[in-house]
Amino acid sequence: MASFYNDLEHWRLKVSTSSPVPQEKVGKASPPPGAPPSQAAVLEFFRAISPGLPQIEFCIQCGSCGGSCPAATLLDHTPRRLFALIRAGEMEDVLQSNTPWYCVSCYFCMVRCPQEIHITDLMYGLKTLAFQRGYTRNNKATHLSRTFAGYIERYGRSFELGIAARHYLRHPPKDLIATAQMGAGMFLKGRLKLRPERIKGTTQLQKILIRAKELETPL
Amino acid sequence: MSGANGKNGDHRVGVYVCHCGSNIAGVVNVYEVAKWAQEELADQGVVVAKEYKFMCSSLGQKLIEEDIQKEKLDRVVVAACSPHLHEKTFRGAASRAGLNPYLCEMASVREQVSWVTEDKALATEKAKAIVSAAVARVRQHEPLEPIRVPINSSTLVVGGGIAGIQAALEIANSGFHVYIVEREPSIGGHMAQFDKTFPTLDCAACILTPRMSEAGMHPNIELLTWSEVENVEGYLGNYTVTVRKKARYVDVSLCTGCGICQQKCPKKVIDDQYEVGLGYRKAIYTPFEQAVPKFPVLDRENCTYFEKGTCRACEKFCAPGAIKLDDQDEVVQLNVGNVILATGYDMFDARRIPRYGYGKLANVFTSIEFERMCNAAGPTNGAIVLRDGKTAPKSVGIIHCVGSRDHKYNTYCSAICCMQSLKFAHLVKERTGADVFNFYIDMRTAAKDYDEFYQKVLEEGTNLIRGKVAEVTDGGLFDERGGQLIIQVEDTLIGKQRRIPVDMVILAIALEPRHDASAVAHQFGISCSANGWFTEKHPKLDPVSTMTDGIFIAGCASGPKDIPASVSQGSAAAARVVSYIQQKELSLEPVRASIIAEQCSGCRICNDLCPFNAISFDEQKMVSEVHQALCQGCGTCVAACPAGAISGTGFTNEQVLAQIEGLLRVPVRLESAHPVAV
Amino acid sequence: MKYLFYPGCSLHSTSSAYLDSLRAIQPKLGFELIDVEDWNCCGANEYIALHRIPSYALIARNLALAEQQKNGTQTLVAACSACYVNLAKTAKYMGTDADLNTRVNDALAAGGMHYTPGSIEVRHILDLMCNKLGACKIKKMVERPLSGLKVAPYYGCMVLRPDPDKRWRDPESPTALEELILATGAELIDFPLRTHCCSGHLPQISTETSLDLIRRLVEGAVKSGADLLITTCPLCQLNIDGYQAEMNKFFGTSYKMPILFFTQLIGLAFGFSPKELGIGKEIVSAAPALARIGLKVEAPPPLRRPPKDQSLPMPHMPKPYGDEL
Amino acid sequence: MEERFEPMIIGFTCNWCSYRAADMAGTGRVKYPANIRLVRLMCSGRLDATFVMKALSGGADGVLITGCHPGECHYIEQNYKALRRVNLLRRVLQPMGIDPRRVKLVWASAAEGVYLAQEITKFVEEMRELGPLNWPLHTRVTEKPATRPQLAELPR
Repeated sequence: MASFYNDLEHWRLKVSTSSPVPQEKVGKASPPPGAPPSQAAVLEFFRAISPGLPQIEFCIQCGSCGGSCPAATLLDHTPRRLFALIRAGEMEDVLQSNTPWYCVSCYFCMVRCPQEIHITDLMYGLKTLAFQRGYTRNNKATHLSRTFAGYIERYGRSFELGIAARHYLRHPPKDLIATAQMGAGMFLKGRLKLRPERIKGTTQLQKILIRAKELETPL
Repeated sequence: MSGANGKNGDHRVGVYVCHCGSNIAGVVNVYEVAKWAQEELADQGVVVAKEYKFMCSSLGQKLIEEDIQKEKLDRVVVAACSPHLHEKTFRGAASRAGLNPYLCEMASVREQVSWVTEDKALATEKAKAIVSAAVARVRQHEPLEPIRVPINSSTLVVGGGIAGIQAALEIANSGFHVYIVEREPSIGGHMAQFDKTFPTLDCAACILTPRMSEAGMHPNIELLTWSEVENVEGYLGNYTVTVRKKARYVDVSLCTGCGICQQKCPKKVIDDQYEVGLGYRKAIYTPFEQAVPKFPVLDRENCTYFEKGTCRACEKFCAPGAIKLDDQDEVVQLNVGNVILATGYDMFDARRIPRYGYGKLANVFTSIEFERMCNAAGPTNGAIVLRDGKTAPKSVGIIHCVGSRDHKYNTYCSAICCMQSLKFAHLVKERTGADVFNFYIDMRTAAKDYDEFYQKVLEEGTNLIRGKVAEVTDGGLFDERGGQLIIQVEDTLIGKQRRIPVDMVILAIALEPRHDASAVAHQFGISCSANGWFTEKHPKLDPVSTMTDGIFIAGCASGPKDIPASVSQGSAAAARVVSYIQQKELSLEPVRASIIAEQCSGCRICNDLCPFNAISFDEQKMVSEVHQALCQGCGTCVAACPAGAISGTGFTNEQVLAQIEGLLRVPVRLESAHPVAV
Repeated sequence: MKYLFYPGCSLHSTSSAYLDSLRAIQPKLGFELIDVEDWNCCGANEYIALHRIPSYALIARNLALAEQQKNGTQTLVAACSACYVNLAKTAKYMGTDADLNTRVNDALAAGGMHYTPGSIEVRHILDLMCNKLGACKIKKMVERPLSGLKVAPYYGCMVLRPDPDKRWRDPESPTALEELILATGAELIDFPLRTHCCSGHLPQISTETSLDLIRRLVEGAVKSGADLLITTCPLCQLNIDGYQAEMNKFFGTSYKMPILFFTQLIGLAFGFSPKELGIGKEIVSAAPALARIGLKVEAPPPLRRPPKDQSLPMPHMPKPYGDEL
Repeated sequence: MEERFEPMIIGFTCNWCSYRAADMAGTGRVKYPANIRLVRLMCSGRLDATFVMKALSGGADGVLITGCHPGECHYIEQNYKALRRVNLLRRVLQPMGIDPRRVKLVWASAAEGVYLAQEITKFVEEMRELGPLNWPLHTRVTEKPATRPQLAELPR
């Protein structure tokens, strides 16, 4: 198992030029050196990633999004307030926000938005932006995404057991016994595989992803 | 006039170039233009070309008038501002000098040249081109007379809500006859359903019913209730409207309105019109006590007699024998001069937003249902209770903007809901003492005394939460608060999601255009905006007229309005109608199409093109004909006629082609790209 | 009808029951689901959090594979909600956003692939069954009506929302699962929370919040009177099923609300045995609920390690024909 | 001629919207090239294909047709008819050897003076790039008002 992890880390370093493995720290992320991107740059970025769709300038601050969000209790800012912060130019606050990272992609905000803003897609955009800009929050959500990403970049398929194991090693579950019981249950019912599935075209996929990272929407 | 067909030399054209102070002369070399016209356009019949400081001044006009008489001019070109500004002025001058006003043409060298061009040389050349085009065009002009139409002094008001009643009363009080056509059994409209009216909280019935009965008894007003407009023909001053009077099954000449038939009728049905589904009525009914007219209507679909052939309870008990079970629809034709459309609005269907639970969660009500509930004559006699009919709510949530300001439903603001919701908050507080939560996006209380009312509601301790409600769920499903409704919302002022338990939810639903608004618009030859409301001639300066002469609009038919605005519009439309009637005869611009019968092949292509139904086909002569008063002069048929048989007065092919030719006469200077330094 | 099929990672592991049941009922429905060869993970909602173009490229590789492989059909069917949304959104955005299309195809070219927007139509299996086949036809195939079983539908989020191709009338008041439940002859329970969120990936991020969301759903289903829930989404199934015990422990409750895949329910109505449909793999057993209508569920077979693959590699062969073919 | 060329453009405007937009551009002193010369019609629906042919054959290098935005026509729906006619006309021009880009339709409401000026500037620029039309059977303005182009004379 150990060699497998080393392998993974090694390979990731090779591919993810834009995202080196950060030093793990507990608590809120410290901002990276340098100023955050300007408000204009972020608005331009949004426009680039969702062309032809209503942008946050249309937001009437009604709160349909924050009212609909199932993860609302966890958010430091509701999506509505995040948009207001962007419009106020408070980019530091925006990129440090945990809101996009808690987005569960339920798309309630998006279908309920009276101005038809594609909020969920903008949340993805904000995550990408924060990640690329080095605002890598050392929270569970970022880690989960990155663990997940590591496996699919490596094997082309997700690997639940590996992801869970790695994630829980870093962030022990609240109720270890219950989680262990559940894992065992899943395993006994044949719902967890011991080995990752691997696609045939891993090399091809990696080539595609490396090229794609070079083509990433610039900011 | 000369009657010649455009050969050189037989027209005498005068060209007048205006300086407009320095507005034109500062950029265009007016002297050069005048000189050029005199010299180069002599072959076009230009005999005089003059420039003057202010052509529109009385001296300037006098100059033209004198020239017309002295030089025997038969065509005049004024190169000045846009014809939209001073065409009337110069036509007036021509007319005073004895020239047919339509033989005067304007060349817009201010708006189209001096104000939009920097380069003086280029501007002068362009001005020459425009003058040359105007000269070429005016040579093709024919003397015209405005079309005179008589105005029938009767008026049709469609819709008997407060706007329609107001309009009808104003016209009737001026001494002219009015018909009110109303779809429902009684006039009164939505206002008759309301309880209190904001911001003064006077009872709707107390202020409305006197107007209703005044309209009902007015010698100049004829009510056609339970009737619908079927067809409209004609034009300003002379409309013929076909109205279907639906069978009432009650002989109104015998009925005394005693109401015994309603008492005795054994069939009780849910009243989804007047009581919006919250109450019951009989199969023979008047919608409410103070209905005008007082005669009941028999609802054929629910009547036991029409279902099973027996019963006839109403007939048995009617002392004057007014029940007429063999009644038939009656079609009548009304001749009117003007029409006022006061057709009102529909309420948004709250079931379209499933997340608010209307129709599934018992204690979610719409605003109009709540109006009925509050009304002392309503289904609960004015008691504010839950769906069980007896429990008073301890907390009530009022949700604003339901179906308004949302791109999925209606993008506009329904204008009345904020005040209506505040009124509800007050009524709930006053009658039940319950906690009230109002959920709003923006508070819009912009009219006289409205914000004062808002202050009052604040003072009463209403909880105002700024946020659009995300969803209403049944708390009994997963919360300890059994049976209550949970309103989930972001309180945007604190930036947190809140879950607020309430006993009752009221949805302030949007006002929508009538479901048949576009059909009605088509019938009357007017248009609807993208949102579906009737379009006014000008949203600010002419809000009660439409693009079709003689058709006016009032009240919510052109967009959501409160009662004061609807009443004002009713009066305004009436004033417009009365001013038309008092002129007895109106003149219309002679910009009209006409068909030369000899050239018409009878292909009927033009018939369907006309949006005003002004072209009809004469089956006998096998040619199409244009009705001059209906034609609005757009010219689409002229352009479409494959035989070239249609001629558009004021914009004939010859005139436009001559104008193009004139424009092309002066080439574009090459300096265009490089402005000449001054 | 032949369709290209994208199973997705979950159906190969945690939700193998979904795949089992789908495979079991597909011949009866007249569907032939052909796997996209060498498909890769869609990245769920995690990969797009980190990279944008790579995420679309990752998804587009599957579309490109499907385009290569399409043989008389251009419909690509997904069963997992997240996979469906990712595939459908990518297909849609590549058609509407020229810049994205150029970049993604540039990336794909690095792997010798290409996707032409519009060449593949992405649909969810539920959409296919309800909007293409129709619940009425499915009803005619039912051999064992499940009368007496009280079933509540649970859609989760991503089948209905954001609905990039406008497959549904209303993202908040769907009727598809309801129609299918009625088709099987089971009793339909009105479950108001049927489009609510199961908490997605929150169990790994914020346990309390996720357990509360799961509690609302389970408690709501119990109070609505359902015997079991059916769903369309592997993650919903996993969260409600797998975390129910932990949720009970956390809140001191003792709910037992089984949740099955809708294909399993249809399979039962078609007369397949619970075992064939993968019933028994759920943690909160559906056996008591099914026993109520006389269906016996066998215990799952004891887990065995898969036999080790002892075959030897094949020799490398040069391609017999050129690249053009 | 080769080194310096300025296009001649005839614009057809609707009395209710674009003619008023032109007025508005004037009132707002918005500058645009003097290459355009406007003809007022009551409605874009009045646009006869003959007018466009007349302009092009008489020396214009481009024709700009402006009308009310869809749904805002003063005459309810006649601008849609203009739209159809222009599309047909552009198709007819192509086989005659005339670049269909020389005929352009623009919607401009009475409030859009600035927009109209921008569109005019853009169109003039486009025509500058296309170069002179050199109408196949080049006949400049003659005394005889040729009401319709002689179809027999046009190249097949």
